[in-house]
Amino acid sequence: MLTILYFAWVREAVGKAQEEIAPPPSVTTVAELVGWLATQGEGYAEAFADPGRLRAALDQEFVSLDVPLGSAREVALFPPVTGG
Amino acid sequence: MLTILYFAWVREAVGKAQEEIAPPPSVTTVAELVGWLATQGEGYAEAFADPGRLRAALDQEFVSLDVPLGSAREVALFPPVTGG
Amino acid sequence: MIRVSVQEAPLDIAAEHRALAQSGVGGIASFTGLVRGDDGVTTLELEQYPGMTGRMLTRLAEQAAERWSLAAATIVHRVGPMAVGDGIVFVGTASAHRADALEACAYLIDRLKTDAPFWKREWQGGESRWVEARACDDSAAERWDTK
Amino acid sequence: MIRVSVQEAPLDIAAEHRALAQSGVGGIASFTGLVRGDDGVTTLELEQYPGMTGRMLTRLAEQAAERWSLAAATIVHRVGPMAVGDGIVFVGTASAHRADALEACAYLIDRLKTDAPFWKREWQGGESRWVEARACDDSAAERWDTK
Repeated sequence: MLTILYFAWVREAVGKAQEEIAPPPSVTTVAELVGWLATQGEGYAEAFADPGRLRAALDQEFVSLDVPLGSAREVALFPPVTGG
Repeated sequence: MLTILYFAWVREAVGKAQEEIAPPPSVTTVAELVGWLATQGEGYAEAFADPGRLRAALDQEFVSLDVPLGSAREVALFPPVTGG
Repeated sequence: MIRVSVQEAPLDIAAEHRALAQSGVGGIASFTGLVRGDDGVTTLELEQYPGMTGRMLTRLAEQAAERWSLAAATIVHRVGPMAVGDGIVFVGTASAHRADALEACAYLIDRLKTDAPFWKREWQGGESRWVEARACDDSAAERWDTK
Repeated sequence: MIRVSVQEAPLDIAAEHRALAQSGVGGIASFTGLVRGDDGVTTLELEQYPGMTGRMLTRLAEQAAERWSLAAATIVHRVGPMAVGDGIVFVGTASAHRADALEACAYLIDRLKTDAPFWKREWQGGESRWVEARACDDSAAERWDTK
């Protein structure tokens, strides 16, 4: 089971801030997770249609989308940060 | 008549903050004024013995010691500044 | 001494300066980011990734303290809704050398823009939009990599 | 908007920041110089060349406003006696671009050290000495000439 967190407009499109998910074994990278999430319903399709607009963190460390999920417990998906 | 202002340890050595002076006609530059002031008494000798330790302003603009006094009305003599 | 805070309370610039002055050194540099009222914006809202933000800000402050001679570094970032003119973020550095304080301060605000998980949303009355990331923020952050 | 003050009253950092924020732009950079307690110093005394100081500080602020995109610049310098930990000088800049605010702030404090007629005297109990100018301040000021 993965804990998945969504922030900003990704959270709004999905309609929730957090969920526990067990993706299929074929999903091994963050990009594959994004592709799979895009098939999970209308809000998901909207949030994950364009991976170029997304950024990710594994266990609270920024990663690029091509990295393996490995043994991560927490995946966060969100737009590029705009703080400061 | 020139108004001469002294600051910091120059003021303390001379023993006054300000005076009106009419230097002799041979005094045409700031350096010559400093040389002449050095002959005006014990405190003056101490204050003006080493022109390398002094800075000057003519009519409230910094100048190097070799500039002519010209038509300046106010000459200030002081150590290098240390504000900020 | 490093101080990091992610808070809903308004920034207290005088208190942050007083705390930095406790380090006893000669100079404090600071940068404060403010909510602009451009384009009819009435409220700015800041969302964070709780847990990750504090850790990333602490890491940035530690990196600055390794790179420059600092007696203290403070990063305070607000979250939640804020009004036009409010402070969003305060970065402060204390050093015996003013160039170190100023450069570390520039480093911290540049890196914070790209390395800390915050998201801005602008409200104009009842309408809102998420602020887009700016390419110039990426290049400002990257200039510290090539030094 | 340029604000220059040479005053005996303590620096009010919060009030200076509020005034800079009135300019409506997104960022404020500041540098505050403090009285250090090194070598047993108990009091610092600042002497000025009245009349010339205000004019030189105004000129520096104007030069910064020509060189960088600034919405506001503030320079406040204290004179008279001050205690360890007190602020001696506050330089603040407001700009839509944070790099402009930070660079202009660095420029102002560097130039102020060599271009404004102030003299520092340190007291250790009943003994005092005039602070000597530092060569590194001259080179810090000159780096802005060659850019």
